Amino acid sequence: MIEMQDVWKEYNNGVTALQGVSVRIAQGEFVYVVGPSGAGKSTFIKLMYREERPTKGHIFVGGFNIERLRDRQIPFMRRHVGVIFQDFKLLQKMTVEENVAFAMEVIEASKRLTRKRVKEMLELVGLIDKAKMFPNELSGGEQQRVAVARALVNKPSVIVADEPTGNLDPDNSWQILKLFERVNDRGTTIVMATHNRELVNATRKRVIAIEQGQIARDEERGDYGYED
Amino acid sequence: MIEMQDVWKEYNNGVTALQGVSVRIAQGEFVYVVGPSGAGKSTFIKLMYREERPTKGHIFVGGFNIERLRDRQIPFMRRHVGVIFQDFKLLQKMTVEENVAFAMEVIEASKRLTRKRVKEMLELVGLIDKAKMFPNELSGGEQQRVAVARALVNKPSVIVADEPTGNLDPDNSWQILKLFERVNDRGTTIVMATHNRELVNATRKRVIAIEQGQIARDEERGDYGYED
Amino acid sequence: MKIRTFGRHGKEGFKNLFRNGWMTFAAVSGVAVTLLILGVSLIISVNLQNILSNIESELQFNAYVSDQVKTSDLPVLLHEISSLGGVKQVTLITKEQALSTMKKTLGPNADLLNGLGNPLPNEFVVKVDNPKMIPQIASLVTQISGIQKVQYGASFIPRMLSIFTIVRDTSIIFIIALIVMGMFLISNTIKITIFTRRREIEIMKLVGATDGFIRGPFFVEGTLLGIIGAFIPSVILNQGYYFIQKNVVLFPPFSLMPDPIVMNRVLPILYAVGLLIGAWGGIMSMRRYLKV
Amino acid sequence: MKIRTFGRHGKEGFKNLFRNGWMTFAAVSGVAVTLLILGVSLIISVNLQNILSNIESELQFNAYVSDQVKTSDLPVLLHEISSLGGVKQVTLITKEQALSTMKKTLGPNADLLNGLGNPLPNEFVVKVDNPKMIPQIASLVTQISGIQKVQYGASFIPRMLSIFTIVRDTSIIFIIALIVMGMFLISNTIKITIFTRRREIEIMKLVGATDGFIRGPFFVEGTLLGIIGAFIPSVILNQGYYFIQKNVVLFPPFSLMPDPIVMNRVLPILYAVGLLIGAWGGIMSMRRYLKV
Ligand SMILES: Nc1ncnc2c1ncn2[C@@H]1O[C@H](COP(=O)(O)OP(=O)(O)OP(=O)(O)O)[C@@H](O)[C@H]1O
Ligand SMILES: Nc1ncnc2c1ncn2[C@@H]1O[C@H](COP(=O)(O)OP(=O)(O)OP(=O)(O)O)[C@@H](O)[C@H]1O
Ligand SMILES: [Mg+2]
Ligand SMILES: [Mg+2]
Repeated sequence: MIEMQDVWKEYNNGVTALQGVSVRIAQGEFVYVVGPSGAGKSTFIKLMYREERPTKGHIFVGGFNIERLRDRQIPFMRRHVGVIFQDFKLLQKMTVEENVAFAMEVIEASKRLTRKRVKEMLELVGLIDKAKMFPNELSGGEQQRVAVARALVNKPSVIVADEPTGNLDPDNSWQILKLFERVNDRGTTIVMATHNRELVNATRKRVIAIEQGQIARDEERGDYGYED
Repeated sequence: MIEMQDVWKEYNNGVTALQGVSVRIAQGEFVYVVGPSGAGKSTFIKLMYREERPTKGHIFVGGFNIERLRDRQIPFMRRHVGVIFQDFKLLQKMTVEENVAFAMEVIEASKRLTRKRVKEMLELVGLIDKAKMFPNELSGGEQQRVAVARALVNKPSVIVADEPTGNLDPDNSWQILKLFERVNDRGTTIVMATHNRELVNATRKRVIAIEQGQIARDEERGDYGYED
Repeated sequence: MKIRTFGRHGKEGFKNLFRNGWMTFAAVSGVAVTLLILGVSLIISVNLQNILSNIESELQFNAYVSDQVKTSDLPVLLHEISSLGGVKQVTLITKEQALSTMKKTLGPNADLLNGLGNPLPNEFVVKVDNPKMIPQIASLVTQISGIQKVQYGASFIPRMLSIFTIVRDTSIIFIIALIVMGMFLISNTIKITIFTRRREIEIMKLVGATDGFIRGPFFVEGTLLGIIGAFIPSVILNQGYYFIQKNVVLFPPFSLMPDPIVMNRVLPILYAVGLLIGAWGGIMSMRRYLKV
Repeated sequence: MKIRTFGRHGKEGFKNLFRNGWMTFAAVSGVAVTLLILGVSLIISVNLQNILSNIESELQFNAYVSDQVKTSDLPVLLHEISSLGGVKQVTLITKEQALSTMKKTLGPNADLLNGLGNPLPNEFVVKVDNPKMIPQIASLVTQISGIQKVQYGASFIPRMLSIFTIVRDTSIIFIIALIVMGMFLISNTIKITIFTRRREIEIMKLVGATDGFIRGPFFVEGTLLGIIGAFIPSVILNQGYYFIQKNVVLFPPFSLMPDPIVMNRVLPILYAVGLLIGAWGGIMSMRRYLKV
């Protein structure tokens, strides 16, 4: 489902964020990506929906060969990947419900279905009473949950989440994780970068540890590691 | 040192974020502020450096009566309070070192002292080799550490931190906390909103729990609570 | 694209106009002021062209009749002049008419003429097809017996004509340059406006929107912005010109063209510039932010 | 404020100019184009004023001498006319001079005049102090014996004068309106530019910067922006006008004013508008974002 073959990423300023990463994630897997700050987790994730392009190597996501993709095809590839960005990336001019609905308008879903799904998702992340508010009227954790709702609303076949619980209290974090597990049970692939040791250790899934741009560890049913 | 007397905060959109909060934090204390997402922690903190103004009640920080403050005095009050914002608030047009130096240029510190302190701080947060980069070239955790460096560089008498470890791995989180403890030992007051149960439970300091805009718990040497 | 998506773009574009608040205001007023300047210049230019061709067609010379010619012979002379090649129109001004015109001009000072009799001769005013022909035709008229003297601006006429040509060409170049600069100013404003929304565009792209989908509402917004930005100056110009044209009394050849004719020429240009750059320019300048 | 802070503001302002990249470019070019339009209009207006006053001072009438007057008496007549009140200058054009001028005008067609003798009379060209006095003075000249006839544009002159007054007043109103609109356009551009940096300003404020400290670099940046934005059109105008003035051959009263005189009037206005709005306007429009 997701495959990287000897992927390198050097940013314009000369920083090499990834050095020869090869990995294969099957459809329906649940993968934690862990590692210290600046290790290259976000870069690893950004390559999957082509926010960044690799300097070298091959990437396949779903049926798409990411580097060969024509510009016109990029949006269609992205519709298969629900992304929760580390910095949320909410549209400031749109209300919470408009933000979530946007992902469905893009695929030209019917109005009725959109309304129904948006309502469902906002209920799931516990923000139905803030539906009419704008992002800058929300707390950090609330914004993060809007981002989660937007990523899931389309039922994408892959969910890619960059620290989706960074701004959430343990309770809410657990709920989001439960949500992911439910979605994962239905066959959705989930790749989640996280610093949350509690979650990782409590759920025991596949763990990919990235350190200095390389895969340092890749364990089925792994733990967070880095214990002192 | 910091005192709130029956403070209420209602935002323009009608959301009441704080309802009658009274609290007193002595000089040199280290206080954790915990609570679920959207409880009012950030609002509580924003009131301390007057990013938001209370709808009702009185707030004193250092010698300053926050609501009575004249516009011209606000900057001088803020120089006593080092703030780590939940969304970092780095200046995108400035490099890492310029961002940190900015807080010292503002108080017209000498160039030599500025250079020295900036270097020290960047070493402490482990970013000395990224000094010349711009914020958008940094990972989430790196940006957060720049924000920490900027807040501390002036040796303010109060440090107010809104989830300063939200984007950091446990290792880096511990280092930031150690830094805070060292600064606290020198007499600096520290108020830190956090979701990090590990840190709170391991260090046992005063814990203020906010729930639905009210102080639900205020314990010396408390724990994070909310265990299931 | 599905029909309902068109509807959505329209609605979103309209909404954005309001949600961008004063930014919309700044852009619209920038466009409006630019088009106002352009419009005023166009109106002046159109009228200038008109006045110049009025003057050209008014160019004429006078032929004075010697006092020996009898009044009854004047029509014969008139016919003789009229039949020369290149003559458009010949008008007789009798010495009595000339005197009364002079008296009118002198107004309160007309008394000065009393007791002088009538020193003025009979006179023909000769209009020609092509003002450049005046010298030739005038010299032919001089040869007609009974004509005492012809009178025209001498070297003045050809010079005047060369000035007119320069003024006309300059004003056309000036207007074209102004249209280009106006377009530049408007597209500049739009470019900066789009720049403030680059993050918005990038996010949409990352969430899976196609370029066309993102452009839709921007296109609607730009169109509305262009229409409003052209509507404001067109109202001001229309009303203002109507007022001026009614109230400023001039006389030929310096007459202002009638309101509808001028507006029919000027307003389409304003709307074209406003719309084109509002909608199309907006779409163009967002291209770079779509490369995500 | 400490001295080194001034230095810092200067350096930061300069740096920002570059770090804002194409945004600076957009703002500068917007200011430059606006000032270019303003400058061209100013130049036209200044020259128009000049031409109008040239024409006014050139206004004159002709007095034709009857053929009975002997050539030796012409100086007496000239003196008589000169001594009338309000007469500025009297020039004699002998019938021979008049004929040769006419021949020159006709050029290749001059043959037409051959064999006609010289039908033209001797003639005085009379210039007056105030063109409005022409009718009165002309009627006085008519009464001098030996003067056969005076000739002037009849009702044309006062009408012409009223047109001049209208054109002059309109062009002054137009220029003032244009300056105001130019200021609006520039301040609009600056306002939008500042808007894109509102977050930057707010963050600075939250980190403890005083309003003055934040304004410092913006002031420097705005000043530089204003200077560059005025410098570009001033170079274009200076070179362009110099070129046109050298190459377009006109003749009085339609002469272009010399380069330095025009530029001395026009360039200060451009720099004043550019600088004032660049620096001061920037500072003003950031006020709202300082309220944090
Ligand atoms: N746009 C960019 N341009 C240049 N360098 C970048 C860019 N983004 C990231 N980097 C660099 O690449 C390295 C890896 O960054 P990345 O964001 O992948 O780290 P991360 O593992 O997500 O860290 P964190 O846990 O702090 O979010 C870092 O050293 C960072 O400085
Ligand atoms: N600028 C604002 N305008 C309107 N409402 C706001 C604004 N900021 C916060 N709120 C509302 O006030 C409440 C408290 O927000 P606050 O940011 O203080 O929460 P928090 O405890 O910091 O949450 P988190 O842990 O998610 O950051 C929330 O319900 C939020 O929706
Ligand atoms: Mg990251
Ligand atoms: Mg918060």
